[in-house]
Amino acid sequence: MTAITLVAAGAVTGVVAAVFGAVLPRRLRVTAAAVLVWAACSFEAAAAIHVLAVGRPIVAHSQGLLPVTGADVVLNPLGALFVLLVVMVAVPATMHAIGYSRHGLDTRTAACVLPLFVTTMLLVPAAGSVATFLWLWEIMALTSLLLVLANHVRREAARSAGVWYAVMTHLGASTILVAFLIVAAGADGQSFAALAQHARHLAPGVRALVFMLAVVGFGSKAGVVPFHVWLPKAHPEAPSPVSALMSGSMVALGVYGVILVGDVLLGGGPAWWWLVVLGLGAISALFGALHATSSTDMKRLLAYSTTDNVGLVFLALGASGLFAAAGHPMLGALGLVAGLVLVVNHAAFKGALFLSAGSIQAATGTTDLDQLGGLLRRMPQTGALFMVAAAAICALPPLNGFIGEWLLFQSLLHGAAIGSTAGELAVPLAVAAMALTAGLTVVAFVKAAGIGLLGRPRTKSVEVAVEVPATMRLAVGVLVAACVVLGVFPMLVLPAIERAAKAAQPSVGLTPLVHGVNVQLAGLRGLLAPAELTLALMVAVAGVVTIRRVLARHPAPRVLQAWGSGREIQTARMQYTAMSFAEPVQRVFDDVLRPVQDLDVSHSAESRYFVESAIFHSAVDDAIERGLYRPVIRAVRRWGQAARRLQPGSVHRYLGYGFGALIVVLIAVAVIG
Amino acid sequence: MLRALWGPRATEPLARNEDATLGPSELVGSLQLRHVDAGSCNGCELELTSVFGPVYDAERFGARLVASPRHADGVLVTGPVTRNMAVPLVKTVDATPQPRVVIAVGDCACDCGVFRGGYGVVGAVGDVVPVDISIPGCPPHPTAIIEALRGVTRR
Amino acid sequence: MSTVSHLVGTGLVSGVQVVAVVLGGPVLVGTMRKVRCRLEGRVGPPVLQPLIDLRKLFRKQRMRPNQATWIFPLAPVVLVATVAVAIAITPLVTTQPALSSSSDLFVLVYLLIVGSTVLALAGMDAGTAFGGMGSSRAVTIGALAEPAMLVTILALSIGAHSSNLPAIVQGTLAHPGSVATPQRLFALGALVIVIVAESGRLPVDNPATHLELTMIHEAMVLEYSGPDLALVTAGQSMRLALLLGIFVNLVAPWGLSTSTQSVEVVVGLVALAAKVAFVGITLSVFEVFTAKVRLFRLPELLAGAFVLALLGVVSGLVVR
Amino acid sequence: MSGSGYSSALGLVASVVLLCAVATLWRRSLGAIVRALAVQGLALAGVATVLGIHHHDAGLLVVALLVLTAKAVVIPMLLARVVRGDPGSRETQPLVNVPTSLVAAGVLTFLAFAASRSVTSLVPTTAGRLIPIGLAALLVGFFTLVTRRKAVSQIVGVLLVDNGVALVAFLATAGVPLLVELGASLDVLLAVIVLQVLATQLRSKLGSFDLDQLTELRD
Repeated sequence: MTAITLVAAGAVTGVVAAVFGAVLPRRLRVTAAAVLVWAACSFEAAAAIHVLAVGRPIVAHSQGLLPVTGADVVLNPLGALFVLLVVMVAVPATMHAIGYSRHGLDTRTAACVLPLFVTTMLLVPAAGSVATFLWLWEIMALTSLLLVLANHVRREAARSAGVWYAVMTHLGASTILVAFLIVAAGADGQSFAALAQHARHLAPGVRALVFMLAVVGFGSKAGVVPFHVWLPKAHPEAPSPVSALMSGSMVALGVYGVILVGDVLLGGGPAWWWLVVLGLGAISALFGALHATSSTDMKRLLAYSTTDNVGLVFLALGASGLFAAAGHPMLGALGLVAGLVLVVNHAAFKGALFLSAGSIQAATGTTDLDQLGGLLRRMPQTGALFMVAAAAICALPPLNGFIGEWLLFQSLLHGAAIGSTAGELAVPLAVAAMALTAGLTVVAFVKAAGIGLLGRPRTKSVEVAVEVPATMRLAVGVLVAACVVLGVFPMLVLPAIERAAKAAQPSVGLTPLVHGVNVQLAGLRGLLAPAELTLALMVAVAGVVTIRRVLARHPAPRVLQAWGSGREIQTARMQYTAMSFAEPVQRVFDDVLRPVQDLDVSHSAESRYFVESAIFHSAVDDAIERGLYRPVIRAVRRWGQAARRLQPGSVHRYLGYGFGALIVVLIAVAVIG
Repeated sequence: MLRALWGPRATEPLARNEDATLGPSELVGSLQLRHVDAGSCNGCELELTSVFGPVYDAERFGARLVASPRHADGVLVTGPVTRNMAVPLVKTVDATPQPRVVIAVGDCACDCGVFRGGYGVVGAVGDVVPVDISIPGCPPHPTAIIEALRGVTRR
Repeated sequence: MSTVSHLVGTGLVSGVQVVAVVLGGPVLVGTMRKVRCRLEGRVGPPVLQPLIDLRKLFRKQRMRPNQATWIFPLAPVVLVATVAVAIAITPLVTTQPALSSSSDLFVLVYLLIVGSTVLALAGMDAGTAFGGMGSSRAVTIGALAEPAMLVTILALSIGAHSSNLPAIVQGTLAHPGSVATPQRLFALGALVIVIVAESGRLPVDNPATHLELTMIHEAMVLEYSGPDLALVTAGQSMRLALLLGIFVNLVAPWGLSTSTQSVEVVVGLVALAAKVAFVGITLSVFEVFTAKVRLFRLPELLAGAFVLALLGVVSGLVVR
Repeated sequence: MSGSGYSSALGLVASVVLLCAVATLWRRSLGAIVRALAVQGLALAGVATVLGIHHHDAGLLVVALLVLTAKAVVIPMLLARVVRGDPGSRETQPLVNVPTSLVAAGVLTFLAFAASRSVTSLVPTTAGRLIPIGLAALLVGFFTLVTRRKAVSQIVGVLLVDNGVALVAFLATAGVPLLVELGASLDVLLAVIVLQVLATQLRSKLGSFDLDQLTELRD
């Protein structure tokens, strides 16, 4: 059975899954759809692995499949990597969906659309022509929109989130369309290969325009500042498996789009393009991290941290292009590899985090950190998995996040002295942004884990929470296992990632990494031995535990109430809240976050020196949304009002408009002629 | 500055009477203390301050004040135990890991002193928690307190 | 030298380093306390007091708050273990410790971050008010210190074209002049501030405070007792000693052994002890004359460190 | 002296000049700010000395001596007297808070580096490559002048700019026209004296010398 049939089989299975999801009774539909999605995923994964193994792309064309243009399939190693990434998230997410289904996923629509969403995401990287790509892209956008709206009946917020997402994603899609059309205009045929051929002869200005349009369009899908506004609205409202899919894989496809246009179609560009990308990335990373630290809803926090991670990826892409433009293709390749590693890592731990947030929601009915607490005792496995995933996103060794940060830092470090002023100035600032982002990420996730999972439960519903069904735990466990494996044995996947990077930048002769057990930069001094490091850490932990056991006179601890400075009672309300935990960061960065705080104190009747009750409220809303989007929306509203005045409904007025238009046209003709 | 490092010190040398050995053997050489004011008139507090001040400098004998009873080996209790402080005192002593010593500082702590029979007074420290070492005096002289502490640290 | 014997040698040296720092860290802290007391005109506790305290703590009862989870007993272990690994792979007495190929400044920094992160989680595990307060402050300061730290690493690494610490140190040994370059001096200036912030010394954090509201590190560990507390304090002192060790070997790597021969290792040990002691005494003298900075003045301090590091990078680009 | 020694020494003193400029943004107490200025003058004299020794140029050494007396001794002493006038005076509320100013200083340094790339290519000498540092010191000084409120710190800002100019001049043309430099220092000296008188009078009138209070003199 040839590779292309695998791709086709995957697609067909996906559609079948959708049909089953639509027709089967409520009890079965999600499970059946999920199982079929796994089948589809395994088909596509097989095709992708084949491509990565042989290194040659799968190419096929079917006239009948799409009207007019026909469908082109070109699955090159780069696309294959992203297919595998989608598979890595989709399988656990659908597995989690089985247990999660009663939270809005077992409706006919949802059960039908979810498989379609996954299938389109599996196929987007395999699209070989503009038409095919845009078709799939649009279906992906539509299906994801429907899934975001899954709970719109119960939740008002879901509706507004849906509107925001719809607008952003379609603005993005239209810019992408324009970008492609500009290139396709003079090209023979609309396959990406033809476009790449033609793009070489385009004028620099046009190329730049195309690239910037693509960055805006795909950036809006990837959630880069200032196009990130839909993430913190959509993710909290969408069902958690959908959030995991959107944040883990759909966002990654936005990155894929940037690489596709920037490297594959346009074949790189001048330094300033990449400085723009790098700047966008740095700003997104910082902005996302800052808002993640000050969000009090777990899924909102995760959404902002998605912006932060994507920002780091863009930072890596920008650095890569910068170094390539400065005449260091090896460093460019290294940067690209770092970027791709960051994408893969993000898919692993962000998927795990969103899914475990979903488990917590299923168990307690909320994701508001200030209502959670003490969950690690009540949901030990989910809690432990969340802890590991949080450690991974904090880039703590020996987990996968650390590998990504290390590669990024190495590529920046060796790019620091490339001799181009732009690079030499950009690199230190990039390192600073990366570092501050990493630090703030630690704050955000120590908050999420500490407030949400540790300490005392803050509400009754949390107190009685119990562990979720095995499938949901297994789903999270798979992704967490991926985090660990990618962290300890990164060379299992790094060669494949290198091959993908090579497909994007074919000009690079050698590979940036020396193959072996350790992560070693080729031709540069930089080596990381994650396996040895892990071993050393394990030995050290074992050693310390034995030392404690041997030296301690009383090994068994005495369990008693926490030390409350001799207080008679201690309640959960005495604990730090998510808001108070983030307060120092908020105060340091209040110029950026601008928290809205108000304190109303009601004094007692007898004397104003006695306080009856004091209510403190603090909220951090998105400065970019407030400053950039709200005014636009208001303006549009005003235009709408103005336009209404033109339509009083009198026939004569309308005829008058027509007449006026005719006169104008005639004058224009007269002037031109 | 070098003069400050090697020059004369404000601390007075103190002779130790060797036969005074109090408290468990684990605490020899190192005694972390948590101070609880159970309702004192702050006379004893003043003496305690000077005990850990430069002149008497109990730190040179291995005694040190700490922030949490979890970190402490001994509880220094001053004053008679008032009603409000009874429970906190019990909790503090209970929160101090074994082996530990409870040291009653001053007459009030030993036997309520002038406050005996006061309406707000539960009783002496010994009536609320088991006391290992009592230091009489109103207030006790710093040397007396230090002698007791050295009895525990054997320094 | 055959690979096996080389492995054994490096392993042994790393063991020596770990033991030296485990025992030396408390002594360093004791020395710093002694100096402080002397400057205050008092006798002060003996230099070995911290070691005596540790011995006593191991003999005492362990206590665990009833709300706590497995994080609570795990945190001290992880803290000490990560610091120990960092010590083992750092060129403290020799330029060839075990795993020296991956003893990367970046790795070292993140190993230390692991310890502090787990400790911050443990601070919130008991569900008390002060624990959360300490954790919040600790992670905030960590986040603010990180840019300065990584840019410092960048400034130190550009010269050697690698962030591998042995490479940097050997470079310094080869060209002693490189210490006096402005880039190195700026970076080291930044590093001092970062070290003070990371090891919780004045003016960032007052390790001797008794008032919970002024605490940062202490507030996180209020719940620990007995052996666990011993591990936490040991971890803190090891961390301080390690950071100062890295610092002195970046400033003046002389005396550092370039092999794993026993004689050179002994020389290296003595040199390290002398250098670290000197820096530690200077630090504590400085501490006597400084007050703790308000929590919300800390950004100024750390921003200063950050700018120093940036200037280091720039002057590195200018002065070639 | 030897090439590498010369270049590193020159780089060192030059970067001390920049460091002092940054220190004026970092510290709040006016006394410390003035001390930073003094150290900067010292470093500037050091630059002149190093250049003089390297080029065996006695004139430069004389300039170094003059710079030392004017910028490292006389002017700081005058300013220190003004500060001593009201002890404990601090730059309490700068227009831009300290962390932001420090980050701004970093950015300004980068700007100077980027802007003077062309110049440095024109002057390929060791000294020429250090011009960015001088430019950065100048910019940071200007930033101090703009964002600080107290009269003293503004005077210091003026002097920082002057020192920056001097440093750039030294580095660009190893061996400045003596008179130019002297003239600059002298009129600044005059300015300082005038301002000191002003400041002293202001203090006697208004109690303190926060320049924003000058706006109240209108009516």
